[in-house]
Amino acid sequence: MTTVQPEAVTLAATLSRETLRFMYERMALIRAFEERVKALMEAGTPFGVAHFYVGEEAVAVGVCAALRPDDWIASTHRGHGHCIAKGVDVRPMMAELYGKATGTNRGKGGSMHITDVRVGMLGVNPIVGAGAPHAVGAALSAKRRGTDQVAVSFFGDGAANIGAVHESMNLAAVWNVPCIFVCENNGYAQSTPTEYSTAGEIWRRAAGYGLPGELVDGQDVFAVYDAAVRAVDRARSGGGPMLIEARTYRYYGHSYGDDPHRYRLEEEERDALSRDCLARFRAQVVGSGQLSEETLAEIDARVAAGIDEAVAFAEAGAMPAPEEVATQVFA
Amino acid sequence: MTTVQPEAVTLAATLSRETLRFMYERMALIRAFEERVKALMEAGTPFGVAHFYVGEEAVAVGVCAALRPDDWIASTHRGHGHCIAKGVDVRPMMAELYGKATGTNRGKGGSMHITDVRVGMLGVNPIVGAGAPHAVGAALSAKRRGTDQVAVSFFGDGAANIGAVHESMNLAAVWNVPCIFVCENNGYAQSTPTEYSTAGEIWRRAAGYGLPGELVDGQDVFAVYDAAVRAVDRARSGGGPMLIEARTYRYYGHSYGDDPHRYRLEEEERDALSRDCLARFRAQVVGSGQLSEETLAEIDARVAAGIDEAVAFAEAGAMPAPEEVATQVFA
Amino acid sequence: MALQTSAATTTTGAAAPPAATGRAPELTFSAAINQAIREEMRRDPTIVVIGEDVAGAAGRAHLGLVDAWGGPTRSTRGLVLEFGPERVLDTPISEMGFLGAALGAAMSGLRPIVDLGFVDLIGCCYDQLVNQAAKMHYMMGGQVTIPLTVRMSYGARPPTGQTVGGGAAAQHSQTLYAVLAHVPGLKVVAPTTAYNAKGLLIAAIRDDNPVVILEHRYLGPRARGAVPDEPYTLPLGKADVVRPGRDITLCGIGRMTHVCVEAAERLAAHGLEAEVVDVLSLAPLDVATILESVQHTKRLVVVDEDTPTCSVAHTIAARVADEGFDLLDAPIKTLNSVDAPVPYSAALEAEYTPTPDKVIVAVHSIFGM
Amino acid sequence: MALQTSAATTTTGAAAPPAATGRAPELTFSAAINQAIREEMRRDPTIVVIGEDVAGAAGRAHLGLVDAWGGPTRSTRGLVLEFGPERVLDTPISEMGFLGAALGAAMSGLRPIVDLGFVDLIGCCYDQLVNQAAKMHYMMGGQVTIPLTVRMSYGARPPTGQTVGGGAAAQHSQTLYAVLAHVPGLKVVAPTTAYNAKGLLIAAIRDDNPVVILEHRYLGPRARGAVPDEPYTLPLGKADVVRPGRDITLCGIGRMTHVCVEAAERLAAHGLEAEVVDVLSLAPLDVATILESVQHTKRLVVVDEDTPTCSVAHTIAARVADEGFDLLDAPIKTLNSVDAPVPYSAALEAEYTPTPDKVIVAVHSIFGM
Ligand SMILES: Cc1ncc(C[n+]2csc(CCOP(=O)(O)OP(=O)(O)O)c2C)c(N)n1
Ligand SMILES: Cc1ncc(C[n+]2csc(CCOP(=O)(O)OP(=O)(O)O)c2C)c(N)n1
Ligand SMILES: [Mg+2]
Ligand SMILES: [Mg+2]
Repeated sequence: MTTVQPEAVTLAATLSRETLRFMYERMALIRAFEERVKALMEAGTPFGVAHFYVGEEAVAVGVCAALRPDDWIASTHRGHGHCIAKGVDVRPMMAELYGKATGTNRGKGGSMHITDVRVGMLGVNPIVGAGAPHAVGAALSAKRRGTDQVAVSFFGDGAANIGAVHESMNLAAVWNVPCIFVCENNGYAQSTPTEYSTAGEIWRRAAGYGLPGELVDGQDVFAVYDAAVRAVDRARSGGGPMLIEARTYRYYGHSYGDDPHRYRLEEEERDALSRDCLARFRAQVVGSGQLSEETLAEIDARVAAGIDEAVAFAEAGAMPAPEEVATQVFA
Repeated sequence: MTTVQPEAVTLAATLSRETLRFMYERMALIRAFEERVKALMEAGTPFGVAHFYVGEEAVAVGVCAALRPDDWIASTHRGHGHCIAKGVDVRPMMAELYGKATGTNRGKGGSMHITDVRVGMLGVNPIVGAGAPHAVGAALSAKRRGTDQVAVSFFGDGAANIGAVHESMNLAAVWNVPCIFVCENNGYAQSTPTEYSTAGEIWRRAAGYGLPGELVDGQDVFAVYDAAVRAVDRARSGGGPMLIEARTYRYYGHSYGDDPHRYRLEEEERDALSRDCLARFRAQVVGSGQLSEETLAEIDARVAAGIDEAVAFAEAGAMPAPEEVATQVFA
Repeated sequence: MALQTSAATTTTGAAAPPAATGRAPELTFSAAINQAIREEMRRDPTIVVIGEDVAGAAGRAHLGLVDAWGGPTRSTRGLVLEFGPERVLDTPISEMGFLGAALGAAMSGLRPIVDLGFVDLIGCCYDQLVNQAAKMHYMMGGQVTIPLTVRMSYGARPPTGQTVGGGAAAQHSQTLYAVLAHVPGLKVVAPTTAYNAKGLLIAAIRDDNPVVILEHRYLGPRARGAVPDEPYTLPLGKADVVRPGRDITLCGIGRMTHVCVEAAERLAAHGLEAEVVDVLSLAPLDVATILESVQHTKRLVVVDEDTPTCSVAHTIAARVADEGFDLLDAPIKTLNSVDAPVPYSAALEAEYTPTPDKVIVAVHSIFGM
Repeated sequence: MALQTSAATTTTGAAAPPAATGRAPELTFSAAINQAIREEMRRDPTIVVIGEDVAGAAGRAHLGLVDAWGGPTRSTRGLVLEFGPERVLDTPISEMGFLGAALGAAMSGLRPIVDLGFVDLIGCCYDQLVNQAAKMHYMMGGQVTIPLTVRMSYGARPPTGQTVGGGAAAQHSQTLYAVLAHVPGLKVVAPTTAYNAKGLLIAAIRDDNPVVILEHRYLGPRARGAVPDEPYTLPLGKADVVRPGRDITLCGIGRMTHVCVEAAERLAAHGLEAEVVDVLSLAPLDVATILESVQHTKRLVVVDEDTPTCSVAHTIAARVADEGFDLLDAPIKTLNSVDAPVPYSAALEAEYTPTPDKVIVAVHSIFGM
């Protein structure tokens, strides 16, 4: 039941300008958000632990472009990209990093716990693999309540080795719930190369659960989108779960402060950069005449303004009152 | 890298009489031990929780016949068969069920924890899947200490769905340690049929870890032995782990007192009985003239005497002194 | 023996439902659990039951095989016949997966009841309980509620008088409630009678927080008592004075409450009137009711089936040694199970848990007897 | 601030090695851990180190990439260079798998040291710790020993004075030692200085039982002190009086010992002499040393970074409220972190853990000040 990567589709040509603009804007927003966070940290802003998604934008955006606002996603520790792709407002996101009461989580969660259930974002989750069962549960909820929502579990190549992810795939298959598993294989779990930690290929594990598995180029938003659309259609119409492995790359270290050159070669990084998702997108849509340079520049400007606004919003917010340390333990 | 069940081998013809006698005696001993335990329980002997292996004897014996005394096995909750196949003395085993100080575990463990490390038996283990990592660790120990011991992890079809087993297979593959995974697929986890709980086929999961997987008829001790010999040879010579799925059947309920007719049909049971491992063995070796009816009868008599002796040994033993409740918490 | 005595006690004692006297049918603890779930599932279509073999024979209805198991304590038996396999969901053996899925479902519109079988199995899903379910509401700044109920059986056997054989041993007899009660964000209750089992379980189901219900595996089939047919709730977070007394307070948790009641009855025969407080809610802990009792008894013994270090008994003692120090006339005694794994052998298991005898010895030591 | 003071204290205080005065080099806590492992690995070829990225860049030596990480606290950095990847074993992200494998290896001839990274991750391998490693020796009737050491970092940040930002939040800042100390069969220690970190870790490695070493993630890189070059052990199961005093006993656990020392110094400036006991071993617990101290101080405050319910602080209080009741002149105070998950925001995290100020308030309340 497994299929290898489908022949390249010239999907871009069939997409509406609206979809293309959405893809570009969301990818650009993720990158701009994180570049700003990184710059702020470099300038000494004492944000807590943060993991950057830069380089992997096409995965989150390709998948979320195939979802409806009322669909669910469950994320990983590297969650900014998933949040933005699913539509979380960058202002309270930024405020959350500042630990402000105006943050998505009232400052209680930080980068590793950003959540916005109103847009179907069930939580950034820094316990590796822990989000996968949540997506299965959300999919079960959709099925049981008779809606046609679907749920997506994002997880890393490292997470593919933890029991919770394996149990989740089997459980989703057994219950036949509309859950799509998206493995973001960026080649590393911290400093551990995927080829060391993961015996066998991840997408092939789907066969063990009787599920279709598919490998896509995670640097190509169209390839991701194409696979996601098919998986979502299938799940939404009762066809059950599937696994997509997207090969991608993180440009920076595992988390802020980590030097990746201790475990990977610069030529590998250069190679990944040469397949940058934003650059490829730009070249493709401008080349085909679907979006103009001006349109992209407009979007870039809007994105930059949005980030400025997010920082201003975050800085203007108040820190939570000290008493809040003990509130909301119970509902 | 996965292979389906190899063409039937006429392996029996090539085996020494000693091996054949070993196989028969161990299978018969397992069955006699459990039939006696069952009879004792029916007569009111208040043993604690016990899970019967009757029907599955060919798996434990086929595998353990391929092992050396200094090889390791890690067992499940359904462990009597593994213990006896690996050479644990039935006298202290029986005494353990009686809760006597003369038991394998000084009465502290009972059926669900029988252990005898002197014969490489690392423990019956009633937390589903928990023994699998122990086998990986024993295999790591062998590799690190430079011995050529191997380790076997027995686990059930139900256990195939728990994370610990999946993590163990991947870890064994990554470390390339001499660990053999033997899934005893008896069709059920408690009352849950395998076809419900296990999406996909278990032996095919090996491919996801880059391991060979093989399906064998677990009612045929020769088929099991054949696969085990090849797996053990491979592991012993540094070839790494593999997965064997043995299709088998438990004749009784999940544990003493469970009525299996609530979840399975009598015709299915009759069908399994028609492939009984002991009857098949007998027919085959007598038919081929390798062992005579007399030899088998002799073995049967020795087995029966051994069980009588085990009961006598157990009954003669003293209960542990009350103080022992608090001893051996720390070494 | 403790149980027979105390089962009778709880039918007629302070814990019995005032409304139910004489009229409510007698049920076992397990049957009361079953009734609570059934009634709530009728009321609220978002309730689902999740666990291994909670129905049984999954996928075999076409062969006439259905309702084969009913969970490890058989307390979900029959539910699948009324509510179908879409609401009584059998799972593969994947505790981390299905508990996490129940949590995900609780975040997105369902109200799941998970049957974990044995408290011993929290080892296989502790992350989803401790790091996920318990923390979600706080960590997400209040955006989500977690209406999740998790049922677990716990406990070793009381002394059986057996001269051979044994019980369920180290991995299927634990109490372990300390490692649940420790966690901020989890409510943890240990009902003691059929009556309060039903009332606390319904309260747990309706609560918007994760609630763990610990059901003693020995009480389940044996503790019987009057249980009104209609749904009712008992407050989470409240202890119960099940026997009044002036001389000493005995604080019991779970099955130990029955042990305390038996000890109290035997002490009464010798003129010593012990008040028995049934802790019921381990988190939050109702220290006020305990302090109130100590205020007039001035003496306290806490009896807990869990092992001692970092136990609920120690927390009760510590709270009273701080907030109630000036009330006390004597050292606070805590009685726990032996600080060891649960042994298999009947001879050893008999020594393992606190008994009425041991409670009486502790009480006597306080009175210098 | 607490730390700077106490780092100084521990270099010169009672916890410093008598033999080492003036001569032993100064190391950080993490460097002392590294040295302990290195020296033991030289001595005993059966010792292996197991964990995620304990070496780093696994399998890339041929590219000149090796020793890329050194574990989550960098305390295994460099070991792979000396001992190679056969003894410093990187693992996939599979806590249940590799902790269980370490246990299996411990049962069959190796002496593994597992680096779990964060105590928060016990949720992913609790079964192998609680049901397996802790119980093996007992459950198997003494046939096996389990020479297994498991290292974990724990703890939230002390107040930083930050006006924005935050820390590592609810799932990477926990203390959780209660849920380890609770379990019979596990030894649990929380070193507080570079000196005792090395001595306790070597003792743990040589011990034939599973031992959990809890390393405060804030002390690791910051607590510095004299550490003799040669291997030495400190006894598991012993507390340490790190500051003598006559008026009150402050019992500290882990980083809280430093908080107690700072509080004691500030109290001394006002004429109140607090004795500080560093608990060090959470299981087994050295109640004798605490009782000895209370015998002359008659007052006790226990300070614990873990959340209160079922905490080690409560166990200490309960033991003293029983065994030392007659010694006491005042209620026993326990100070824990807030009974909530660890918040991210610096503004909230500052309120979360006990501080010297809070200790002083508790002491004052005892003296009616
Ligand atoms: C269960 C668990 N184990 C270990 C960690 C520490 N850790 C955090 S992120 C990470 C690497 C995750 O790798 P991967 O899944 O590939 O995601 P990526 O970081 O590459 O996006 C590790 C080991 C953790 N947070 N949770
Ligand atoms: C982790 C865990 N989950 C659940 C149980 C309860 N339980 C004991 S045996 C069993 C079924 C095991 O099925 P399988 O692995 O197929 O082995 P079999 O009993 O068929 O030999 C279950 C669910 C347990 N002991 N441990
Ligand atoms: Mg990765
Ligand atoms: Mg089975």
